[in-house]
Amino acid sequence: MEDRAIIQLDHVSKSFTVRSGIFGGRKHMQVIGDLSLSIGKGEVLCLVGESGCGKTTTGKLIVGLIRPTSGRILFEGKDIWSMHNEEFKNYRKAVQIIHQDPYSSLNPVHRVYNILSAPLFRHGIVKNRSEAEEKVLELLDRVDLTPPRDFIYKYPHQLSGGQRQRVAIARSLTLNPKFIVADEAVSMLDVSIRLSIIELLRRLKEEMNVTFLFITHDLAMAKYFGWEGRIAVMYLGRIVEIGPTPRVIENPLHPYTKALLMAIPEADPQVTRNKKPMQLRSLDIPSLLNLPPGCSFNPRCPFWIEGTCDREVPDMYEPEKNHYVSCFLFKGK
Amino acid sequence: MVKEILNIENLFVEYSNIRGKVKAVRGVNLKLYKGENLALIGESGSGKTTLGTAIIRLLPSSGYIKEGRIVYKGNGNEYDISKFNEKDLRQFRWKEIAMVFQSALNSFNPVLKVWDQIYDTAKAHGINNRSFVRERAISLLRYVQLDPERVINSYPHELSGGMRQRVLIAMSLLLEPKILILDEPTTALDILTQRNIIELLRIIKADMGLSMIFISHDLSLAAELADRVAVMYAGAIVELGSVEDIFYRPKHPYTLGLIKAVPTVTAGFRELYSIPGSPPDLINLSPGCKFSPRCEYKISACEKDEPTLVEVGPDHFVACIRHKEINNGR
Amino acid sequence: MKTREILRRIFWEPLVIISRDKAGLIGFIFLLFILLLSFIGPYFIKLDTEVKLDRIYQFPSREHILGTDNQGRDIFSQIVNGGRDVIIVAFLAALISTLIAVSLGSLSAYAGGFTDTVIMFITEIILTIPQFPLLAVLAAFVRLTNTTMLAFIIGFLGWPALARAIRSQVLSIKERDYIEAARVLDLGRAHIIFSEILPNMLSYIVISLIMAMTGAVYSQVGLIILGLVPFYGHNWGLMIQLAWTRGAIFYKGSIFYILSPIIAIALFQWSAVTFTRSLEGIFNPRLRAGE
Amino acid sequence: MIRIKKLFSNYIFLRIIRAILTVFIVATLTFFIIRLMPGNPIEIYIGQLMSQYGMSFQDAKNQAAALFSIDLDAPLSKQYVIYMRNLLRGDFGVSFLSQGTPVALMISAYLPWTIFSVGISILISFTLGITLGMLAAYKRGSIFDHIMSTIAAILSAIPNYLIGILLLIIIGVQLGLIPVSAMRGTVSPGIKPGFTWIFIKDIFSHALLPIMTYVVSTVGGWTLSMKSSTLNTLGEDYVTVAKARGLPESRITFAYVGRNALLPLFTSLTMQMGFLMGGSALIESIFVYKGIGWALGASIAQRDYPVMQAVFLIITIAVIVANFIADLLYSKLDPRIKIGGE
Repeated sequence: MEDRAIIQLDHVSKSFTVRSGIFGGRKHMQVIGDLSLSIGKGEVLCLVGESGCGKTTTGKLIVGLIRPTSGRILFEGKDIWSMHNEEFKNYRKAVQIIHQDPYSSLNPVHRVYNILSAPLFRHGIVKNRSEAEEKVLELLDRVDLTPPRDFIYKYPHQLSGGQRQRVAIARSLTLNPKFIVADEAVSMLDVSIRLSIIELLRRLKEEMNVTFLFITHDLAMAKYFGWEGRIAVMYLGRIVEIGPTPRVIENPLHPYTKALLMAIPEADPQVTRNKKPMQLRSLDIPSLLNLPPGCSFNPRCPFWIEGTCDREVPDMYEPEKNHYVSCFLFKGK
Repeated sequence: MVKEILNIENLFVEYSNIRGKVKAVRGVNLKLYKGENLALIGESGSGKTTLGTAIIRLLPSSGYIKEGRIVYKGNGNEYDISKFNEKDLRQFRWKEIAMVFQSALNSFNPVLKVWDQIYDTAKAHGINNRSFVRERAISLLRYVQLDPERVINSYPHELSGGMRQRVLIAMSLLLEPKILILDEPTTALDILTQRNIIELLRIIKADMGLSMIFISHDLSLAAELADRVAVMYAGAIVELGSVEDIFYRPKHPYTLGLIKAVPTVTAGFRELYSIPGSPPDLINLSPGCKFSPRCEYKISACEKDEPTLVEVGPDHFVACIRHKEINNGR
Repeated sequence: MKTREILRRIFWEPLVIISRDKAGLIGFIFLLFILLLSFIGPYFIKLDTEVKLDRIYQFPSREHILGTDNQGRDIFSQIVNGGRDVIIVAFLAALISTLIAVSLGSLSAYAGGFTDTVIMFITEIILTIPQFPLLAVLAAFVRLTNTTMLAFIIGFLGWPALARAIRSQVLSIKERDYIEAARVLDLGRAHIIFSEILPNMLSYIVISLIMAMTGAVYSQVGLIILGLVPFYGHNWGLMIQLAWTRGAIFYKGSIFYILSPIIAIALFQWSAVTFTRSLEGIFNPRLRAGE
Repeated sequence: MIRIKKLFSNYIFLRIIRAILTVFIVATLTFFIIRLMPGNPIEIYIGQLMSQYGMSFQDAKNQAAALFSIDLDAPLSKQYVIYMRNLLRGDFGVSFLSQGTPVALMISAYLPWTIFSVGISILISFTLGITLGMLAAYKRGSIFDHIMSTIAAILSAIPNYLIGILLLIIIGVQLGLIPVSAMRGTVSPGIKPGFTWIFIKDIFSHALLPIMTYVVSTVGGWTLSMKSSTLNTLGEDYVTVAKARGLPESRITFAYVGRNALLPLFTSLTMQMGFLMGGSALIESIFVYKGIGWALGASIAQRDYPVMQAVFLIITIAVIVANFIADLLYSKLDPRIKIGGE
């Protein structure tokens, strides 16, 4: 598994400095704390967590948009921030991102053709306009914007949300990527559109053998998209549980994962009305500027062990095969 | 016999913009019964929010009620809300029907403390006794599980999103309205906070027996809280029935499609199906069933006349000429 | 065919868009009129310098459209010939301010950190110093002898407010997802700046340039009226200054003499500001594509 | 340590520090302009004394040093220290032309009038502008809105000194409504300052034209900004919610729409103060209203460098102080700005 990994995070931390004016004090906001993770070739990993838990930051770290404060990010075994130019170029081409908001992910001043052909020209994939046009039509066809000639010279504002998201997906495919980070790629779309985009991503994964990091706050969507892969649950900048999707859903280990699964409202009246939500000790999420010591879930956790959970950060334990959890309840199991 | 408290009759709402008239709500007939939870489900542009805001006559300035009546039955009388003048409306709003809006974050005036906004509300309805209002506010805030002394003296920006939503819900109960309209009450919140709000709304329903209308794009909210569900598409109700009817015996292809497009967590893995195409343009509507371009059950008759709601079971209505062919997807 | 297409896109489309906003169209027409009058007019109407003591302060007539001044010279010829220098100085000054503002503002936003802090601190300080007195004091030291010099001084002091605005614009565009996408696609810094960020700011920059021009007209004419710019020649500002210092203002019959340059300047300022309302549309593909 | 940290995150404290720093930098800049620029005033003055009065270089230099209160023989760093120390004491040197009059005395005679006229104008113009702007926003699309917006756009485009001249010509000369020449200066001779009707009437009649000019030239800008700000605020959710809560229209208009719409205008208010104080050089010169702006114009025209330098500095400081006050007011109106640290 390790040596077939395409992306590895090795004790990665990221903090941002919050400053108030020239004379104001500086505060450190730790968004990611000591994150280690390995994603295998062709795998689907779903990163699940609530807003502000650091999942988007993790995505940005992996595609190299921001640098970690400490730790290393490895692409095919090499640290991306100590790569030489040529290697870094290859990494850039191989790792792409699909954003959440289809309204801000496409530059409003460019037509679809320009949006999709710019990377093709830049990386020498096409030489002239007719080649580019052909390739762009092919890409549009691949993301089901058919007939492609109806779309190639449109501006983003002339497209619907779902269509824009398809263009964004086509753009991420221009350089034949090996790895795609889909950051809440469907959460802003309508229910009926959402699933068709998910199906498109699933098809692309099969056809092009792309590895996916699927970032979402929606456990149900993660389960559907990543049934054959793994789920990682994130809370306040740390992964608290990671394992094969069916296991995490059917046998959640971490109290936070359990709380989420018991809380999630579902589109089935009988199921959802019979849920017995976990009684948390507190409703408030701690601020990233002022994280609690020990396990960051301890102030809310009903199973909290005084003197342990609020002192030390738990390690990753493996109570079942390939299913890891960071919680003292599983120490030694 | 359950008593109806609100009766929307043949309501048409339009917006005028540069391109033309947006037909946002088209011929809606809907009753709300005393003590029930009704969910309005639909995607963006389905007219659900327009319908909700039309009930308290708070449409944006470009919108207007073109036709129809909104009859409110309370205090032993009947009133047509669509005929109210500004003064009637002002006294009617919040006292009889309160509304919790989608964006709790922006629902409060940023420069006034929570207390001032609560007292403003009471004063607007003729309650001037400060200590009485304060006591009531404090008990309501406690009821929604907030620390009343701290919250009441806070500015809105000092509260988290979930807290603000709870303050707004507490404030909506201030004048003991008969109807509470909630527009996407949980959409912007985290899952654990969502659950908390849902539980709270359940308690409110049990304690106060008021009628609630939930407006949401999220089927799961309807599954959680609704007694009856109205599914809207392109400005019209396409299916209306009890929550069991809608979720387990849907008779409209759109309802069926929606249910089959939403993944669940608890039940094992199941394949989902997506609805092809996208919603119609509400300015240039074609005749016939508005869903027909996306419908797999479409026959040529679907494109001729728009189907009206017909009763297919006890209190279960559907607007589809092929409802007999549509079988439970589960 | 191809050239026709290009011509259509460069000239016809913008005109169609301008004509959509009524006020913007009026502004455009007046602005065009003033520019034509000031830059082409002088070839047809020569400046009347001949003193005609028998024709002092005449009211408008067929011979003198705007009447005559205190020495019997034709006012209309003075108006026609008095705009060019004012407009050129304003344009130069605005160009300089805008260039500085765009470079410093984008640099500040793009570099961030310490560079940003320093640039913004300097900007804030220059912004607090009242501009006109500073200009006046500087004008007293530096003996302004020609128009270019004046344009440079006005331009070098006029950038801070715009720089701050440009910075916040760049900051907001820089955070957009399409910029991230361009970085991940390795499209290169030049592409990001010139093809992704700049086109989105173009309308703002051009509008700012025009607003900076009106600002420069303000400072320039103000300095001339105070008598701080002793350069020779003839322009609208000088007309006002002469009318003022020679006491023409206090003579009832001089109304057309004093009013003409004031209206010329006011009209230029107003039509420029109003014209900017249409500009937004020209650069916005949403409006361009006719939605 | 904690107390210091708290102090440093205190909004007011930070603003004071910044204001002082700005004054310091401007003063330094002024010093170097006067002392170091090629053709700087001291050199020019020495040259003038030598050529016009036939003084020896040393005599001329001594006189220049006395006028500017700078010891010209000391090293530059020391000159700078002395200059700054004198500034702190309020010693700006002595006027060139009215020999022997301390500049500080002149300033104290001129400055109050400018603060008076500009202050009153801003008050009137701001109040009038926000009222008209809100009305236009509430009646958007109406004839009133169209007329108001057009007039506002025209007024705000015309340079204020041209408006001043126009008022002078139309009201003073053409219509002869106001005896312009009698209204020069800031107060009629022989009238005793005090809280008397005669005095107040007199100073207002002298300040009438400048105030009218400031108001007419700025009211359009306020109207337009307030209109667009109000339109934005009217679209905010909390206004809709306030309506849903059944609040009376008047309460919504003032406490919900008005107050929030006003907030973004405060940044423009600080800019406006600087602009008007700066522009007073022109307006006061036109009406011969003897305030600090007039003094600046006159000292520049006569190349009275010590006065010029001091007046410039004082105008800048006045603007900085005004900005500071506006900021304080703003932080009072907007609770999202933290006062007093945590």
